[in-house]
Amino acid sequence: MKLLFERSRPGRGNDLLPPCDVPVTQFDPSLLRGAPLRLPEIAEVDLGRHYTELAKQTHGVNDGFYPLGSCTMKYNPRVNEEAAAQPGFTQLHPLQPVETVQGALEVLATAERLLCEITGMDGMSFQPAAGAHGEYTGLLLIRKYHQSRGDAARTKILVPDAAHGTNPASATMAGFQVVSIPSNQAGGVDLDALRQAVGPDTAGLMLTNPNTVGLFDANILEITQIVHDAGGLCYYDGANLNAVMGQVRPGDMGFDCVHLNLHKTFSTPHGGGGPGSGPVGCKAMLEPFLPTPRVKEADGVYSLFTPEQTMGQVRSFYGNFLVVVKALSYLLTLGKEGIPAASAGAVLNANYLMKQLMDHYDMSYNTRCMHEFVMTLQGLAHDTGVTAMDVAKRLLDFGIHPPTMYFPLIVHEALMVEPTETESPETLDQAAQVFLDILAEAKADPESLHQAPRCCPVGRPDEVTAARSPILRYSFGE
Amino acid sequence: MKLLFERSRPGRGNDLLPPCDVPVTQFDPSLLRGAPLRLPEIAEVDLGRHYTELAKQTHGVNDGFYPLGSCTMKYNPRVNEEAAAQPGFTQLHPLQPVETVQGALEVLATAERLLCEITGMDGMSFQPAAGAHGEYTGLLLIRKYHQSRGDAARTKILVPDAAHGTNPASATMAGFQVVSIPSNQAGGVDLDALRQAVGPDTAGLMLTNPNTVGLFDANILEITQIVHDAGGLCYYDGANLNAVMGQVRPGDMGFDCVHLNLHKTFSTPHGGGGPGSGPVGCKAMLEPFLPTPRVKEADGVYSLFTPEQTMGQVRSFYGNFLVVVKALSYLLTLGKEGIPAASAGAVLNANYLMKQLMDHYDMSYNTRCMHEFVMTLQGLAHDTGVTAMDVAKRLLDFGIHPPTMYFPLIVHEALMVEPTETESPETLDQAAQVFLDILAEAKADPESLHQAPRCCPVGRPDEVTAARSPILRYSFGE
Amino acid sequence: MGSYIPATGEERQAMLQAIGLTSVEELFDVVPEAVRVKNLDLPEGLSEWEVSQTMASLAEKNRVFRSVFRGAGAYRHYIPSIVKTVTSKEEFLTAYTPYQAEISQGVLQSIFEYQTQMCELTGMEVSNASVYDGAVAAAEAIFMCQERKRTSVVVSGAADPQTLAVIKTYCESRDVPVTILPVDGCATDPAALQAVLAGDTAAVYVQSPNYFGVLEDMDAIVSAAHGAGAKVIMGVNPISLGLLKPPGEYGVDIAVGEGQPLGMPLSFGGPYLGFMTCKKAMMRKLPGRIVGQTTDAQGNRCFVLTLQAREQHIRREKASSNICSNEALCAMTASVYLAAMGPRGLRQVAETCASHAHYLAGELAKLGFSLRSGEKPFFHEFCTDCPMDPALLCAKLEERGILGGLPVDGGILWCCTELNTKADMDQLIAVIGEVLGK
Amino acid sequence: MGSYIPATGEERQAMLQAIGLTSVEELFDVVPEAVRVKNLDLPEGLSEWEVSQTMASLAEKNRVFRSVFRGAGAYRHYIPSIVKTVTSKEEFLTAYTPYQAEISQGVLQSIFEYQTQMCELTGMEVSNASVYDGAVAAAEAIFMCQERKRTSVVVSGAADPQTLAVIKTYCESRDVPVTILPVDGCATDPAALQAVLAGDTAAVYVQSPNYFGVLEDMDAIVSAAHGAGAKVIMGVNPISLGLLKPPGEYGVDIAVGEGQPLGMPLSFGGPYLGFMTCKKAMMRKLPGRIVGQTTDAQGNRCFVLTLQAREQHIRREKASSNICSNEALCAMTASVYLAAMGPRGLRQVAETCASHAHYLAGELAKLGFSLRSGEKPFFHEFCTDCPMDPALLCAKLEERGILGGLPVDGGILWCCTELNTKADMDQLIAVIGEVLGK
Repeated sequence: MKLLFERSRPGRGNDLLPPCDVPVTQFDPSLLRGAPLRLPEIAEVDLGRHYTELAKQTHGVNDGFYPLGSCTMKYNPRVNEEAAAQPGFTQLHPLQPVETVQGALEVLATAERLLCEITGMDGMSFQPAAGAHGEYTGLLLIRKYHQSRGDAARTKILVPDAAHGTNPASATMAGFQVVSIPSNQAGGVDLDALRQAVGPDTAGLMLTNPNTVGLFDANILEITQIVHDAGGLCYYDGANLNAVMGQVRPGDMGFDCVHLNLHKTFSTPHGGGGPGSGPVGCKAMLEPFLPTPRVKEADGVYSLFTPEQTMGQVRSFYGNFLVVVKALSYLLTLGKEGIPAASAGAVLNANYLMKQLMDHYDMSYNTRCMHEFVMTLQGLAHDTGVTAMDVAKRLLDFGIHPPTMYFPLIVHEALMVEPTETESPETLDQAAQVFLDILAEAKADPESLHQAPRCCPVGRPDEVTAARSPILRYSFGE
Repeated sequence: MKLLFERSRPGRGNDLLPPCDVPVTQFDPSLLRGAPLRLPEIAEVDLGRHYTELAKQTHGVNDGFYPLGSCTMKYNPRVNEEAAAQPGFTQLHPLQPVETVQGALEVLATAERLLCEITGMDGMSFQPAAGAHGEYTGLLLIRKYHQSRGDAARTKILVPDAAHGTNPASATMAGFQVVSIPSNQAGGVDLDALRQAVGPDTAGLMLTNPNTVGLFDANILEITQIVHDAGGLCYYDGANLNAVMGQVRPGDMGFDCVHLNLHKTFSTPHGGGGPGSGPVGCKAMLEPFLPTPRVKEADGVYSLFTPEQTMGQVRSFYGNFLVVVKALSYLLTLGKEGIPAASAGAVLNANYLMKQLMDHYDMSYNTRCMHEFVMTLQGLAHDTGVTAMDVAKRLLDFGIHPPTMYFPLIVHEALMVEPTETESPETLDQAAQVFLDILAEAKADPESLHQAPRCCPVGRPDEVTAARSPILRYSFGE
Repeated sequence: MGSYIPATGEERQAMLQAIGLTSVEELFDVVPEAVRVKNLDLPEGLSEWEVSQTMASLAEKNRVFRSVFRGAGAYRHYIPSIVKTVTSKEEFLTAYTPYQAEISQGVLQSIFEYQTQMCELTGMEVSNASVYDGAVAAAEAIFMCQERKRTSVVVSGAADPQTLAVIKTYCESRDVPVTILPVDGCATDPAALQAVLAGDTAAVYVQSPNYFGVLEDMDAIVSAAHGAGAKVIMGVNPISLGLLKPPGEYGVDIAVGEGQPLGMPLSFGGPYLGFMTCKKAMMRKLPGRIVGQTTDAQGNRCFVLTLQAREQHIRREKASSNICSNEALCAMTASVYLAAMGPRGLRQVAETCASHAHYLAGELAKLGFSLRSGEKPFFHEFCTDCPMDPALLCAKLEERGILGGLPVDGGILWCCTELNTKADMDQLIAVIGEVLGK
Repeated sequence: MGSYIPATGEERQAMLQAIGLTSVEELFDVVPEAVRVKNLDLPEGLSEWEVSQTMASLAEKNRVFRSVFRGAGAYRHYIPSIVKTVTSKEEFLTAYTPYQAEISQGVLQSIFEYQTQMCELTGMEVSNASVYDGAVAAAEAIFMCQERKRTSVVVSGAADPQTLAVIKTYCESRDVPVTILPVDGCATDPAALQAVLAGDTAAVYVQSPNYFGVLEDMDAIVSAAHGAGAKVIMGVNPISLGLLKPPGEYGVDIAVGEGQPLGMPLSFGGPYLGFMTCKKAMMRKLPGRIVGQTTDAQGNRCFVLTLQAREQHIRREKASSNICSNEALCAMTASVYLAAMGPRGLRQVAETCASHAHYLAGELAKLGFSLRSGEKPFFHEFCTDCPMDPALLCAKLEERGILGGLPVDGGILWCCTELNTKADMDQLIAVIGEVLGK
């Protein structure tokens, strides 16, 4: 595949704009660009074909099965895209007078109301642009809360060792120290360790439930109670909400704030790595600290206001607004019955697929799972030398996106499988068959699996060289 | 690839519409469908993936080089698609009051004016939905004209033997007898044969210029004069207009009517076989016979009227309106300079590619060509057994759509190559190299070429069985 | 201006040099000087932004009605989002007719699927890949029925006037005599048909639901026509077939119709879709492209254009028709629509259309708009008298954002689809009540 | 309601049976009964048509202005049709972060191309794959400059207020002291900067063109900051770089900015694109995803996410940042935009923006709107006094379909892009003249 720059020819271009219709302003030469601007020069026909080629080398969830654990790669419905593409949304300036953007404010207010109901929260901000950004914002809520009470000693955030890596990273960014809490044998929080860890320096606990091994922590009410008793707050990492939405609410489990990944649970597309949206919801006592501006409604008229003790802004304007539009379209589609049906479907699909694999692959926990399950290929690796990586890469040859690999860190040779509710039984059956076929292959000819994938546009990239001698841009033959 | 019906599962579906909000009408059971309706039952996620798979097995001009002779597969610009997708066009009922569709009528009137200028005609109808439909309509103009003069003896249409097959077929449909005119050695109309053929029974002549061997008939003024002198009319098949638009006008060459293929010359996409648009233009003396309704303008207000001696309708309403919208968008883009630049580019590209091939492949005529050229692989076939078909199929392996094969009929083992102006020099250079490589392959290992293509989703289909024992629908396992 | 020519001026000069020329003009020196274009009276070319602005302003000069009670051959239905997604894929949009099967399996399979769906929908055995529109489909079907001694056709006067007009044009060009049956109470009278059937009658064309929405007495019509040795061509609205008896169950020989309601927007009349299905016995008379299933050398199932011996590029003046380009992308549109709806969805659409129309007819009757079709069954259109000047009433409705029914012969032809909700109908009735002063 | 679950009720029952259960409720019996949801207070689910109607009516409740003279951090530019075509391709739209390089070369290559273009545009050596927006990019850049003994930052008060707000939030959470420089005549005073630079100053953040459109005296600022051992972070409008001197040529250490003008619609504030480029020396401090070139075992060039040792999934609490999801599709949008425009096209956009702004400033001056920035050079925004209440003037303009400049401190901050034609500006001037009674 040629790069854009390799397709460039001097003087090529497109007639996109008319010539300037007023006298051209002359800047002082000292203000002008010196070096020539080496942007590619390509006619539209060749530009279009370039990206068609790139698209053919890209696998999206609308192309095929994508059981990437913890990422909730569910189908991205088209009606949501249509909703967000309307000029009445795309052509709004963020600083238009509020009376000219009542529909946009109603989108934000309605999405806030529905998502607060689903999470059991009282208020929400859509400013965070992604999950990690939401975590950061949620932690600032906790920080502001303790500060407002003069409780300066609460500098530590407790994070289970199975947590997503963003949790500790976000805590650091928010100015906290991280205390790691070990998991118990069932994959849940070790209550004794938690009891020992909490204290007057505890700012809060970050928790995903169901957790990263796909299990719902049945001790959840006790866990949040321990933290609350110690004066800390409880933060719910919403990455796995698709397992339980409509079944149980973070707010009712004792969580004080939560972030959601609209680009996972609420079906907005992930765009190859964003834009996402990571709104943060919280209980009433944290609302005064939410980012500014917030939306309020009175007598059917929407307006913006600044919470009295706001943390300020974590992003410009109102966040990734069009992503919220898509999520609202999805929320309206599913509604009261559809939301719990989605989580039930997600859990059913995960258990159904796990059931077909569990006699052949080792599960990290041999109990019923929630929306995802974690396999450990340690035994296979020991017996045959075929690793989780090898199996994952072989899946590519069958048009299946591999599960999340080597996560959570507490499971060796992990493959974390999340089918989501939008996959049909026959897709799951086919995938199960592929997993079993690969296992047979691994036992019969382990060497061949190290060569996988064999049918992809490229083979396994040399990642070590990439990191040691980074080439991060085209060099123009220099 | 599974068929839609093979993906169907009983009870699957999508929630597209709300339940009926009034009492449901009960029809007499005798009016109701008896047999169950076996439409596929598929959820949106699987339906979307089905068509994604189908798309990956389809090659469009926006995917790659498509030098299909006589089809003018030029790039289909995106701005035209955007123009035609506007609700102000797509949501208009064809029977709305004219004062509510002034913009739509302006589209038709403007496209008519611009295309009349390009063709040298006085009036035009957009009712014909494709090129062959345009031919039929144009021939009805000729028929009506002679009828209106009481000239009932003019029952014959002269058609060169190199003409597109639609020409004689359309003439038959329009109630004429077809007289074939042989080509001369230079590929043009044999003037003597033409002189002998014309007479009081001559209704008209159908001609493509440049003709189907890619040559401009320099005798064109003499040809049309001979027909006119005999009392016949001259019909211009616009299939090859891309070679000469803006350089010479059919009306000035002596043609009385013409059809255009908007889906070729004016860059509207072909849709895998339509919708096209085949407007018919004519000189003033034929205007009274044009299909109804036509659009007229007075004081900036557009209205519809019926020509006094109209042939009636050849299609409902105003033809493939949205295709005309796309063509108008293209016409406005190119304008006065762009139209002749496009034909010049098309002719330049064809000659440039022919030049690179002519020392290696036999050309049917060794002169400069217009927008396309015809190679004859008779020699190669004789020497190696490798046919035009074999070469064409091998091109598929390199991502190049083959030229038109075995046409025109007067050239043996013909490959008719039309690169169009929207291809870059490097695309032509690459294609030339592929042609030369295939030639080398043909000489080195002729047998291997009979197996081409080797890298496509399927190999050559068994067309004989397909025609002898037709399977024209899925059988539901019956 | 843009001409979508990638080559730069320098590159073009180099290419000219490669072919031994120095100027672009020389490329055309074969054209007689007398007729070389000297000055083309076209506007200057525009940039993309200017073009998109111009086209937007043209679109804005049209009025889109939110509430539409007009049908008469073009119908506003809900188009599922997946339909547009699929048919806007550039591979489908920018491919030519699938002559090269090996790289066109996507288009070919989709047409094969379309053919199957249209056979299922109409209850017939064979379908082609589409023709230009429903009116042309009817005319082409008449040509299919031409035999040496049977050349005349009888056509219901209750058919769509657009279709009648096209039939007349086509038949006149081939000297096919056409008899139009009188309309009686918005329907075709089988007795009148019986009276005109003759030994040279090749075919009878009847549309049901007809132009006035009425379901014709197809059993009587088919029985009369077949009794006289004539073929029967039935025009039909494909949406109605989600619920109502299909042409095949009436025993007709050819079914045709306008496929626009199957996922195509109104689009001021086009692109639309003519569908044609027939009995197997008439397969080789069917005009247009047809896709067939076969295998490649490895035994893989694949699809090709087939039965090309009928077609003009082989048969030339003896071809069954001159059709090349058809409405392939519209056929794909219909296929995606039918697959998205499924049998229950399509039945729901048909049922809701009919129920809305019957509700509206009842409400209009209360305001004095009496049904012209009496007790005859109708689908989703119906014709009423109008207590005031129909054109004036419609103008009043337009002021209120409603496109009313179509004024027809002093009455009004109304149409409801699933998109005319009860609320919209009640609003219409309220406005009419106001206008009438009731 | 729809939930996009393909499985039917029967199929779900069979699946339950396969895992040894009889009801869906049992799937959740691990959840404490006390907190199981009993009644979810959500509206009933809707069909696709109802949802699309609801969303359309929400969109219609907003007002789209044809003529827009407001910028202030969000800019309306022409978006070429090819941009939307490319970025709406489902493969790009629905892929996750490209962890599996073998089936993600399309996304990876596009980011590599984006990185290269942003380096070229800004004149810097290394780019990341994007962050959330321009404001966050500025804040993250400040974190990049934190050293053990240098922790405080100096920030221009003439920067975008949204950016200033985010910088404050971010810095407060990490206890980074922030000094805001005063604004003098719509610009930063290098002397004021010099006065506050200290031994613990880690970085200076300056935006140019700044919030008021003024081109800052970057040479003086860079010289002062570097002289004090501090890094310089320059915020920049990427469109301006089609014409104006890029950050790299001023010698800054990090360039950041809001990428929205590069092909993204206004969208009420998002999705937008934060870009970050830096000198090679700071490469391993750069937050977020970075794509690198490498080869596979066959020696084919290919692309991967690289330098992951910086990232949170490996470094956890020691990571350089917590970013995972970024704005990849927006980065692709910018890349297609820049490729479609090319160097001449981007220069034309920049030149036309600036020329329009200067024309408007001149016309406004004639009406008594004096420039607050005096003789300082400005790009495509400028701040004027206002001879009447700015809010009242804007309200009058809105009545005439014009979104005027942004009222700021009793004056107005105006913006012109290539889309504000001379005709639009003359109309604006005429309307203002009327309002002022001139």
